[in-house]
Amino acid sequence: MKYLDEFRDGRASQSLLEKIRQRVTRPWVLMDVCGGQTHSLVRYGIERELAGQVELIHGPGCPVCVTSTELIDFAVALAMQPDTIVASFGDMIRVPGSDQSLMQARSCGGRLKIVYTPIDAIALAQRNPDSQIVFLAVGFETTTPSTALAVLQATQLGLQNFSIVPAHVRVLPAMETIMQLPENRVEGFLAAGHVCSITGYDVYESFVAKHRVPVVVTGFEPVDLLEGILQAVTLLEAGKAVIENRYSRNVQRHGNPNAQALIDRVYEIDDRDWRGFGTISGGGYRLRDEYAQMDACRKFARLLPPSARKDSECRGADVMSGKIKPKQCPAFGKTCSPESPLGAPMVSSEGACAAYYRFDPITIEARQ
Amino acid sequence: MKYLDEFRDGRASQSLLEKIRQRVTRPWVLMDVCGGQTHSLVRYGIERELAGQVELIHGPGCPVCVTSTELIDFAVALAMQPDTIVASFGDMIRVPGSDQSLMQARSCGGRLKIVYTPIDAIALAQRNPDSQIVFLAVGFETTTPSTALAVLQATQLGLQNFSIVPAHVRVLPAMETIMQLPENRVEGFLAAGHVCSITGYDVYESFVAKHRVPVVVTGFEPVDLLEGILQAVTLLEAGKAVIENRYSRNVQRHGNPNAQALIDRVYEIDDRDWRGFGTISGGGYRLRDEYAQMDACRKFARLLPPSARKDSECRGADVMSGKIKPKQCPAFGKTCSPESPLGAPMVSSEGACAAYYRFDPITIEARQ
Amino acid sequence: MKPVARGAACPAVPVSNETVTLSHGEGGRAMRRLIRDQIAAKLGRGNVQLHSDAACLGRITKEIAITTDSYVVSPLFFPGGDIGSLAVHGTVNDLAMAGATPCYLTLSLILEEGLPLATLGRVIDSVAEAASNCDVKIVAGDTKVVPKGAADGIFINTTGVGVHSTGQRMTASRIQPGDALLVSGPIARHGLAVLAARESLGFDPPPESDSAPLHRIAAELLETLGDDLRTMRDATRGGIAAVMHEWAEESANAMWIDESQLPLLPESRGVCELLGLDPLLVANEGTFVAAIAPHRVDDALSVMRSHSRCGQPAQIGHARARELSPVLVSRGLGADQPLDEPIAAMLPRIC
Amino acid sequence: MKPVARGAACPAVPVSNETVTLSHGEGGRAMRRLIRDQIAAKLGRGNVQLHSDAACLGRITKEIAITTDSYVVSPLFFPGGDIGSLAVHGTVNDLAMAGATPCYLTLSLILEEGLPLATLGRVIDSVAEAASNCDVKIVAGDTKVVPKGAADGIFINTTGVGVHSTGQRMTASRIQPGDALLVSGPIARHGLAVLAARESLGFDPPPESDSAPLHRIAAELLETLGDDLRTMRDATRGGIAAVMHEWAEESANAMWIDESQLPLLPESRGVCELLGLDPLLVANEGTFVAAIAPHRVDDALSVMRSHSRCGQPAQIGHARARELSPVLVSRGLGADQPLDEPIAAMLPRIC
Amino acid sequence: MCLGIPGKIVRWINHDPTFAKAEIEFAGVRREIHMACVPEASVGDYVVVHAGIAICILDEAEAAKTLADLKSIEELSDEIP
Amino acid sequence: MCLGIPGKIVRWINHDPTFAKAEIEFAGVRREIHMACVPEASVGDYVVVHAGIAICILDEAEAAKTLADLKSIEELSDEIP
Ligand code: SF4
Ligand code: SF4
Ligand SMILES: [Mg+2]
Ligand SMILES: [Mg+2]
Ligand SMILES: [Mg+2]
Ligand SMILES: [Mg+2]
Ligand SMILES: [Mg+2]
Ligand SMILES: [Mg+2]
Ligand SMILES: [Mg+2]
Ligand SMILES: [Mg+2]
Ligand SMILES: [Mg+2]
Ligand SMILES: [Mg+2]
Repeated sequence: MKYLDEFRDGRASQSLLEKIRQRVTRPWVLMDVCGGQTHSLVRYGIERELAGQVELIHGPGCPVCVTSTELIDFAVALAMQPDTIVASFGDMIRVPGSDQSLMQARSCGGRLKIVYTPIDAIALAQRNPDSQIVFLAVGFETTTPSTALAVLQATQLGLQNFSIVPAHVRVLPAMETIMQLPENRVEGFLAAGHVCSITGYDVYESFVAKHRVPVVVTGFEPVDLLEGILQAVTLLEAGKAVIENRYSRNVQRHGNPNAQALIDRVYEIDDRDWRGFGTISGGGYRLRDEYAQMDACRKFARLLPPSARKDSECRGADVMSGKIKPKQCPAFGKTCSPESPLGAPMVSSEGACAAYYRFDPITIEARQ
Repeated sequence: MKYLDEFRDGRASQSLLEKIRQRVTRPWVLMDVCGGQTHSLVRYGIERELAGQVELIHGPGCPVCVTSTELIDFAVALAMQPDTIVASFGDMIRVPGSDQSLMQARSCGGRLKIVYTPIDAIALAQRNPDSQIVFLAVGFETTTPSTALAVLQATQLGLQNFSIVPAHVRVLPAMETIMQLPENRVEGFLAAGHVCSITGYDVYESFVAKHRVPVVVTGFEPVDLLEGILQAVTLLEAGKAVIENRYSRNVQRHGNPNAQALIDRVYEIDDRDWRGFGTISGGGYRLRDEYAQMDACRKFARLLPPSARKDSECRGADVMSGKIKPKQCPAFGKTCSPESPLGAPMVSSEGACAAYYRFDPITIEARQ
Repeated sequence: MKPVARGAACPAVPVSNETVTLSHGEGGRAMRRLIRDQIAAKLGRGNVQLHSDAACLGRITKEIAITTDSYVVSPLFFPGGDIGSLAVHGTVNDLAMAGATPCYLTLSLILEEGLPLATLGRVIDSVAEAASNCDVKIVAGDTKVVPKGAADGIFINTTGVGVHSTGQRMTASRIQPGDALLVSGPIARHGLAVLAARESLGFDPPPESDSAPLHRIAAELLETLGDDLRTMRDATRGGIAAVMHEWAEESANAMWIDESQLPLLPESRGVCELLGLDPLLVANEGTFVAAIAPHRVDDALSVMRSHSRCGQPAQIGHARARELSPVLVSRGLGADQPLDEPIAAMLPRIC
Repeated sequence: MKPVARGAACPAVPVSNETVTLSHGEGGRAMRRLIRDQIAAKLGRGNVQLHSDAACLGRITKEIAITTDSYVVSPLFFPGGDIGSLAVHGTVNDLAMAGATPCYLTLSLILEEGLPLATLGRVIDSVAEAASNCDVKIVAGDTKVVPKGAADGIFINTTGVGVHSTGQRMTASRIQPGDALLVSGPIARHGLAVLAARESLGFDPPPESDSAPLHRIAAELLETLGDDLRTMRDATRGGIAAVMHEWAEESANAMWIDESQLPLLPESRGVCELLGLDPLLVANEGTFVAAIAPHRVDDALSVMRSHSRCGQPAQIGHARARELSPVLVSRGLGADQPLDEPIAAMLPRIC
Repeated sequence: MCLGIPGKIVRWINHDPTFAKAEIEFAGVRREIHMACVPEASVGDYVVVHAGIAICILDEAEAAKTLADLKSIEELSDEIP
Repeated sequence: MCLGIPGKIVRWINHDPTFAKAEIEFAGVRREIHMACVPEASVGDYVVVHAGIAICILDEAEAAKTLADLKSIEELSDEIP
């Protein structure tokens, strides 16, 4: 496929790997912020190839992983309501809440429909006029325009039986949180390419200025990732804390103004509880008051759980803030596996724990 | 089983048959009013045994058969409502409405629960607090106390999700209607034994006086039926138009006062549309206003069909009023069979058409 | 996921470890483990051949009989049996009734998402026990998982392979006028047990199924009676009435039944009367009808009596030359009455 | 009942004559007619033996293979096939992959109340056509009806009986390091076709299933390669990945796959990328993997190519001595990566 | 519509006017039956049960009388063949 | 959370601001994609699709530049073995 295959080319990747190795004079610590990047880094073995030269820490890059237990519990409660159908991306359905995941709720009779796009949930609402359709709107800025569009379409269509659980999160405040951890070791960031397609990268300017770390906008294919890493270590070796765009085919400095306008029309920035991190100031979006009737949290407020218990054994927060690697979690591969996850990072195909469980050879061999 | 087997005894039946044959000097026309009696008369071959001496006409004796198409359609509409479960005796579920029977509604996703007693529908309502349970309350006076009891229990339990479709019918006004048909040939009645267990038989006094026909209270087993027929022909031969009770083990002159009080507390007499007959004055019961909240016809009034179409080919009314025998209906055994009934009398196991279809040898042989 | 469920949402299905999930049907690790731990381990080594596409039965020198049945009973457990033992007995009995010795079964499961693994375990234990009682080996299997609401707990298909020890073919076409019709024990037990359990009809004692294997009694009858045993049939769905209609059609004779001779337990009688059911139409799962030469009635009844399972075997009628009705019942009054085939679902009724 | 439905309640299921009802499963007249008119008539005379408990296959002199599978696909019809042809191909293929010649099938149906008879008819027609294409006879059947909501339209079980023409046993334990791993055609087609049809994913052209019988190609491969054909497996649930894991376990070797060699139609590629699916994990129904002696790769590929169904056969890897990971994938960059077994249900995802 | 089956009262469960229940035996099996219409019935009595409630107490003396009458009819018919 | 796949615009279906859609080709298959965020895109353009909507137009000139740079790195690395 054009614009995919070229960026998976093995020979180009090898050259970039060599170039990175040549350039590095001491081990550097980089954080990737998007789970899609984590996935590729592990899947293609890039992390192992650079061991000793670039340590890759996987940030809170998976919106599935950071969605709060309360919201999962809320979605589960909605699914169990008669005449309510929860629509969700496939990614979310195995994420554990306090007691159940959406998939388990379905196995108890709850109603759940997996959709490819939030817009499909609109069609679902039209086909089921007697049911309430609630879309679980998770995702970074990349996904936010699609759910904003769904809200706008539902409004224009006058749908009374459609609403969303607004659970979108924003990347930059999370990076800010990471930098403020006392034990933070991150020296440079690979900024999430598709988030930047929406937001642009000028938004990182004050961040870079404040924390004096380089930020490189990076894509998702192995060649893209290696380009990003190469650029980051080049900047680090040169002692430069600037923003660079190494995903220029899909990212403009100011991002996509249409997408931004769409978000802005439907959502406003709000504080948000990140699973494992606690409340992050400006860490997410809420629906504007004029779309209150589309807000499942208001429409079905009585089902909102008072407060969810914390994950007891799961060290997902430590994993996502780079304090530990998944394999350092005592539960990893023992009581926690993709078949029976204790925490969200083991569920999502982007979650750092799941990525290690699937693609890390040592891990795979250990459980044979 | 005590009090059943004795009344199925072959030898006693043979003696009674002989006695009837001896007593008859010319053919007499008797009507049985309860479908249970029709069933036994055909099942045990009594009708054939008496051919030429006593002609047995099967009256509108099956409440299943006379329940109006509108009420079936209403029950179907209720079953198709989300969160509504229609509870019904097994007998009702295959009776055709305008478009569908309850069984067909279920096969389209409607919810239907078959119960042995109306009281079981109370338990169903308690187990399903989020669903509306609607009991389809059909039956003669025999069955009316059981549904009255259900209404009282639901009231005392404070159930908000229980109601009934009041569809009970009364036997005497139907007998009155039969007698007023210009083509009426009935010379004597076998009164329905279990109806009389409730109502007593003094209620027939003015009927007998007015129409000058004998009425014999009759049971359901072959011996009971033959006793009733013997008594009826004895009275006819003697030219006496009186009431006799040949089901004395289960019927008292004044009936069961507790059961009558139960009916009276919950229901009042009302006109009712009998399928195939039109409206019969005083032909049924309605719920008293104080139980209005238990009346599905008021609670779900919006679902009541405006008016149902008439059965086009079915000559059920003629069958039930004794004008024709089932086999004289052009549809009988051709386009109408228990597997694919055109009218209610072919569905119920008590319906006259079904009884002939199942037990009449000529009929069975014709379709091999 | 927490190992212990809290909250009230779904106490029956607390954690994914304890229920069947769609993942168990996806062909991966979860499925391999389910089959290994929950199925193969219980069925015993040497039974199911797990990882190949087909099992090899080697060479079989005798004539081969094959039969298949799916079991969809609800509830899964009922007094006197469960879907697991039923799936073994039903298929074993179909082979036995054809005069074959049951040898091998295949076992194919359709599981509904959310089924407790403990329930699956009980069912498989029951399959294993019944198969071992019947001396049949389970040689191949399959497991599918369907989404919640797309099945009813568990459906089981068993396909049975047996061998004919003698060349005798037991078809209903061999029935001749005058042949005696025998039933091996009290009728209507299975159908009533399942109906009462499913609809919670509250009978005490609850009616109990007659589910049982029939291969031993069938083999002994065949050996004792030889050609005088015309045919046998387990009277499952549709009960005795359905078998009589099939035999009438296949033999072109009439089947005549004396209602007063039908063996019926008192509790079955009570339930049938109360619910308005005709026991001739109610299913059996360990009770069969045999058509035999009339002079062998005593021999046949004594074989039936010697198998403890079969209390109250009885002659219930005989075959006749066909006039008009294919099946006739004497109800002790006047002429015989024709008996119609079962038509609709068996339901409690008040009419 | 009116012969024509009016009103809007349920346009799909207007009258009982046109849908399956519970009565069709009660063992009586409705059931006999359904089986006679809708099933036996379509399958052709001499196939299903309707009224006996078990069918007689006579004597079979060769070694016998048996396999069973239940088919629960939703939707029932999908581009490239339907549940009927699938139920024949799947079981025929399991026999073929074991090196056996498919001869007989049993056919057991579980029907959901309300199923249009026309749908049943289409499915049975498809079974009949596929069976005739595969030269297999359907010898025994069973039909159950379950209440609305207790099944998903139709479930089918087929159990297949075949014979081994040669004594050769094709087990994965015969795979040796160095053996070539071949795939018979483009992968992932069936799983994508069903997913796209079920979820109405709106692809144009809609992905098409590869459902097809494999007995002829399997027989020719076996004949051509003899002992050099180590084993074959149709890569159904869990796709190529599941087969590789099973073979690794059974042979105690490692399976190595070169991702760049996987044959994949462009449309499958597009769908997999868009939905985030790994084609190695997606089901096939007419595509298989073969392990063969390395010097016979060209012979094997030329047999595969000669069967028109198999566009794009390819060597996708080879067996290796096992070190740590049972299955390895080369993704063209640095060291080989381990390939995990399929875990969860295949779902469209955005992460 | 009047399937009514005689059964024998084994024990009273409760006498609440609306919720009255007793255990009734039918051949070899028992079931709880609603008794609101026959509050005066005693253990050992037969009642006729329809749709789960007892609709009347069976009058055993009347039954015996009917059966005796029957006997005489039978004897009569035996005499006149 | 950012599976974004490049596809080529085959034709516009409608240009309504909220309901804009185009047919996009991904390898051998096409799908309708929501276009509200890229109303200015033209047939033949590549867009990146995420969760059923196009999130940006792919800048083919930039892609070519990146690939050219890559080529030079590769050549460089070929020289220094
Ligand atoms: S391995 Fe499991 S328990 Fe440990 S951090 Fe990851 S998801 Fe949480
Ligand atoms: S045979 Fe059928 S159509 Fe004719 S009167 Fe009876 S129920 Fe109606
Ligand atoms: Mg719900
Ligand atoms: Mg309903
Ligand atoms: Mg069978
Ligand atoms: Mg069977
Ligand atoms: Mg059988
Ligand atoms: Mg299988
Ligand atoms: Mg198989
Ligand atoms: Mg298979
Ligand atoms: Mg296979
Ligand atoms: Mg069968």
